Amino acid sequence: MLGSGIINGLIVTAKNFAGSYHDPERMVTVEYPEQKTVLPENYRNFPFLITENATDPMGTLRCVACQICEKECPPQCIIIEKSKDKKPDATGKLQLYPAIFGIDTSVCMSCQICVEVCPFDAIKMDKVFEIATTDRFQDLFLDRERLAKPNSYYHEIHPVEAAEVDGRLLAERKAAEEKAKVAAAAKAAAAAAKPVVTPPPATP
Amino acid sequence: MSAAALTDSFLERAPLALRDWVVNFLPAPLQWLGHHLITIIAVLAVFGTFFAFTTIAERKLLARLQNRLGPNRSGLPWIKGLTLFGLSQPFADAIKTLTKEDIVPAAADKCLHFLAPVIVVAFSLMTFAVLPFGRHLIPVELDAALLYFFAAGAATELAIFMAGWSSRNKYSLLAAMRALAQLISYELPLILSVVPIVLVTSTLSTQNIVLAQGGWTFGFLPHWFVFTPWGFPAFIIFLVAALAESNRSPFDLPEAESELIAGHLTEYSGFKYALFFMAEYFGLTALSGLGVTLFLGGWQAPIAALQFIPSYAWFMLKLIGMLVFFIWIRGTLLRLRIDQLTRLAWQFLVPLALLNVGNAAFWILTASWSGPLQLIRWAISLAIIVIPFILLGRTLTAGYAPRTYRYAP
Amino acid sequence: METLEQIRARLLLAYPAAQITFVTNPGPAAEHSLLIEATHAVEIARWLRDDTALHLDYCSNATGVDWPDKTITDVATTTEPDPAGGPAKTVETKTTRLQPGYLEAIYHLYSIALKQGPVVIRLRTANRTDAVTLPSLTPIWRSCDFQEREIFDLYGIIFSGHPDLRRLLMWDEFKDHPMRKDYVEPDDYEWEPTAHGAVLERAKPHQSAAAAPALKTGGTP
Amino acid sequence: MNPFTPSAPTPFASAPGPTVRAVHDEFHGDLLEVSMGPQHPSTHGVFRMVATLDGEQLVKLKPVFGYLHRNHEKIAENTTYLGSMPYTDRLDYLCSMSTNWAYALAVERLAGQAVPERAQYLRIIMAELTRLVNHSCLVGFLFNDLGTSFTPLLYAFREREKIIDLFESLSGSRMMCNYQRFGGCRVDPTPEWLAAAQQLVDNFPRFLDEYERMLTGNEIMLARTQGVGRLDATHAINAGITGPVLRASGVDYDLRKVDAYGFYAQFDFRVPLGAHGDTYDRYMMRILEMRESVKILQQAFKRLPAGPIMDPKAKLRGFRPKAGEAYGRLEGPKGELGFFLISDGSPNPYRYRVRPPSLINLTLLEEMCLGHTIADAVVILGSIDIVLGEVDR
Repeated sequence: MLGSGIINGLIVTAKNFAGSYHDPERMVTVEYPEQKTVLPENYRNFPFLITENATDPMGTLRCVACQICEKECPPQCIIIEKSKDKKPDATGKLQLYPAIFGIDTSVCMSCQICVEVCPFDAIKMDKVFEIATTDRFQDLFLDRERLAKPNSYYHEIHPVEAAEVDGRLLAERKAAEEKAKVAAAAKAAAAAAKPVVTPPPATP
Repeated sequence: MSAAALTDSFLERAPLALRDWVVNFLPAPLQWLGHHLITIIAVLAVFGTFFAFTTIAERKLLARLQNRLGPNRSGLPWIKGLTLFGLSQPFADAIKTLTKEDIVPAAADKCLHFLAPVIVVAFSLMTFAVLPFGRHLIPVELDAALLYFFAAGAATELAIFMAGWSSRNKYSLLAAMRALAQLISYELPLILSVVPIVLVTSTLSTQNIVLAQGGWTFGFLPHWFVFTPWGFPAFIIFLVAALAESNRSPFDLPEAESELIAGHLTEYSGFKYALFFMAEYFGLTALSGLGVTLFLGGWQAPIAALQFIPSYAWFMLKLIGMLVFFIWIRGTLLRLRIDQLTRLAWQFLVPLALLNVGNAAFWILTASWSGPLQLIRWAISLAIIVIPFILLGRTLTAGYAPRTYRYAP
Repeated sequence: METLEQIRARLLLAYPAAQITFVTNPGPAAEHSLLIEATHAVEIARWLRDDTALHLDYCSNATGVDWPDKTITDVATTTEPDPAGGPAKTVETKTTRLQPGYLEAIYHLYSIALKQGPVVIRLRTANRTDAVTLPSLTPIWRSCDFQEREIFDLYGIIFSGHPDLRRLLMWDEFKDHPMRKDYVEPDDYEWEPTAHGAVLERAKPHQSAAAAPALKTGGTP
Repeated sequence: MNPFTPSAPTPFASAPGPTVRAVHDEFHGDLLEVSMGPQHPSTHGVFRMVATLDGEQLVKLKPVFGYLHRNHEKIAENTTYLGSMPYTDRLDYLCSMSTNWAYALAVERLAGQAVPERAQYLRIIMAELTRLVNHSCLVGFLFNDLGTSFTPLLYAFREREKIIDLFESLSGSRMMCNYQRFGGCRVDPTPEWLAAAQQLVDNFPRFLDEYERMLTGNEIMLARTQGVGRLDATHAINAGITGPVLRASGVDYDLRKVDAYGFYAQFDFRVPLGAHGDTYDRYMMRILEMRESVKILQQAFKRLPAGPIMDPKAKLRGFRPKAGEAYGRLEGPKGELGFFLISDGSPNPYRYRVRPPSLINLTLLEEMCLGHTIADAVVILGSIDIVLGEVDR
């Protein structure tokens, strides 16, 4: 009969009206500044650079300025300039470091490709999203100093992923050390055969 | 409590007493003026506030229907953290619209463009003059109150057309044409739905119509016209026509947001826009008030035992009920198309309303039937309206039905 | 479904005058295609659509490709006997020739009725400058309507017989065809510093004196 | 059986809609040309229709495109294969998962790359969840065009929000998922994620039932949509219209069945078909397809195998497919979404082409709208389901 469909509709909306007071399945609103949802582990926003040591962020950047991310970045928002000199990295190996590392976050589209292509696990995705500012040039172009965040922070925001990355790095380092040890032993053997005093390499 | 005591109870007379007390301060030759001015100010103040809270109620109710929270942020200025459930939202809105720039299109007819919102508010407010808000509260007691109400109500159509025409905007023009077609089409069922009441009560005075609905059977069945076999269909027709007359969903064609941007309001901004908005709500409130007066017993209490509550409170409660129903409808239904809209009026509502007039005539003729005849009277009266409703409904929805679907083999 | 060679053979039977070349696709997808000469393209397309065995009633995709002029260096090695009587010397003679460029329209045809496909056909223009007209297949498959307009817009192929050949995505006053490989981007659109700044450098000559203060205050002109 | 005729009709011969009076004399008055868009509440973005009206009736309607054009194809030709993946998210921003898959599919065809079984299942799960997102949104927006005060749209958004939260916890982003990779998927879902998704899918039919109760039988809805915007099968096929719009016209053509890409051949689901090809059929196709998607998802969760999610041979850096070309297509929520790629052996595609279903489905918009009123034009446009990110690219 004419009107039954309309009455059905009215019943549904009335149900939803009542449901909005007691049913969390229906009332899904989160009142943002006061309440916040828990960001999932995989949440990504803008990239940041990992430093090994919080006290000396610029000295212990994992980034070695290989510029792969700069090349792969789809919107071309990363700018890297290699350093002229080399600094030892966490394992003591001499590496280049980025003299300039900038990310234009107003261009960045949070695609995470820089993270995926980085062979050194030096760049990771941040979770900070309340970054609205009034100055697009000064505040959204992040330089090296503002991008660098310690590894502990990475553990804080992506615990599972960070643990996996650290495990892998540790294993790699161990393997490298062992290799170095073997090499050193061979060298030592060679040195024992022909004793020459060599100054130890400067390791900090 | 006796009826006389009720009539003169303090609460019932309080508004009048207050008015007389104020008027007495004036010199005697000016007292008649003060009397009327105070009435006007009271109606404006009460219904202005009522309008403000209708807007917030509509937004909150719609939000809840849609599983949202609705506006709940605005509090008081300079007090942080006090949000008052967002109840001060209408005042914030008012300040916003008042401080907005008033933009008039360069090609617009400036005079008409300015006049339209003024006229629409003026005429929609004029309709309040004849509504009996309480036992003693009626701004003007007119003998031909109903005629006056419809005459004043119909003038708003002109204003809407003026708005659409003067804006020099194609959307506005389309909306103006739609508004004219719609409002004129629905004047007819609106007035025809009221005719049975005039027939039965043989009066055009709203106060007398309310008085005719007084009394209860067994003390709890009120003698409201909506509970009669001719009154209920008339009430439904009245509701549909009232929705259409006040441009509310599902008949919001002149403003059809998804088709015509904002219809006749496209080129209005700031205060003028607010005036249209206000007029729309005033119109809706007035029509709801008329519906309450004509069908829902006006200021009469639903149960005899509840008569101690003052009559104007009952009126307002019923009015709020009507408005909530309108909001509920708005939150559920979708919009008709213009041809379907006029078809609904001319092929469905008008014939039904005409039949209903005959139904009321039958009711009057058989007023003397009692006992078992009373049941027969009800049955015949119901048949007069239900059978045409089903038949007309079928022709109206002919060809439209939910379908079943096949699947690829 | 028939193989592309079979289709080609049947087409050649139906249209002996037409030139239909088999274009192999070296990639793993091995979607080979038929290069159809422009003069017979409409009849062949209609035949493909109406043939009962193929019934390619659905043109899924129509797209343009730009193949610019290519200089191909042929290296010919010849052995010259040493006049001095020594071992024969191999001499490389390099000849460069210019392979003229062309524009190409590629159509991917499927059959919805018989649920088969794809058959890929290609049409090529004579060059990239003045002889860029191809017959429109819109009268055969209406789905080419917007796609051919897009090819006209972005590549500059003129489809004769198209009912409404206007630019689709770029505005009507736009001059160039942006998808061509030799298209030079305008350098006056980006005025803001970017990470690389190169665009800004190119934009500098375009910046008028009036716009400069806006840039200083950080506003976007 | 397809209602095709052996010889397809010549296009432009006659419009599928009712015949239209286009007389312009003193008795009939002037025609009114209204430019609907680019800023208009119901053109679903910056789309423009130049409509010529005779009263309320449409006598001409010309779509105008390009307001959101950014030459996505040119950008992709200057970017690596991988670098285009996040850009495909932005094509059809409601269904980034299936757009990702379409691109990955085309590149995998181009490079001849294999995809592990678990990744195939995950892709199907994501694609079907996307279909739920897209169809529920579409239906909500359609009702908005029909003039509801946002109620059905917000119910649809409520459900969509739950799915999008799942996407966020899996891929890190709500809409720009960037989830698929050539040769697999990027992240492996945890068991908790799968349980949450399973629960969501279990609850989804309840929402559909409520939705249908609210509006499918509504008299106004029936009157507004039945018989409006008819599209017959022959015209639809000839105009390359795909997806639910084509199936609403009664043509059995679902690439999930026809091409059986991914692992769809192993799933048991049905393809609903309309009979009238009007707006109501197009609406019901979406509802019925959502019910079928729920079925597919239930099967996928039950059978999801363990294993790697990336092909071990897949290369992230320095990906250079051999020279050649490939056309990969799949049944996106809006229709056939195809990617045509030509490789010349370099890291960037030589030619990158998107076959946008949204754009091509608009081919017959004018014919569908003619003779109807302006209110219907809005509804017909809504029922076609376009996303301007994809139309204009």
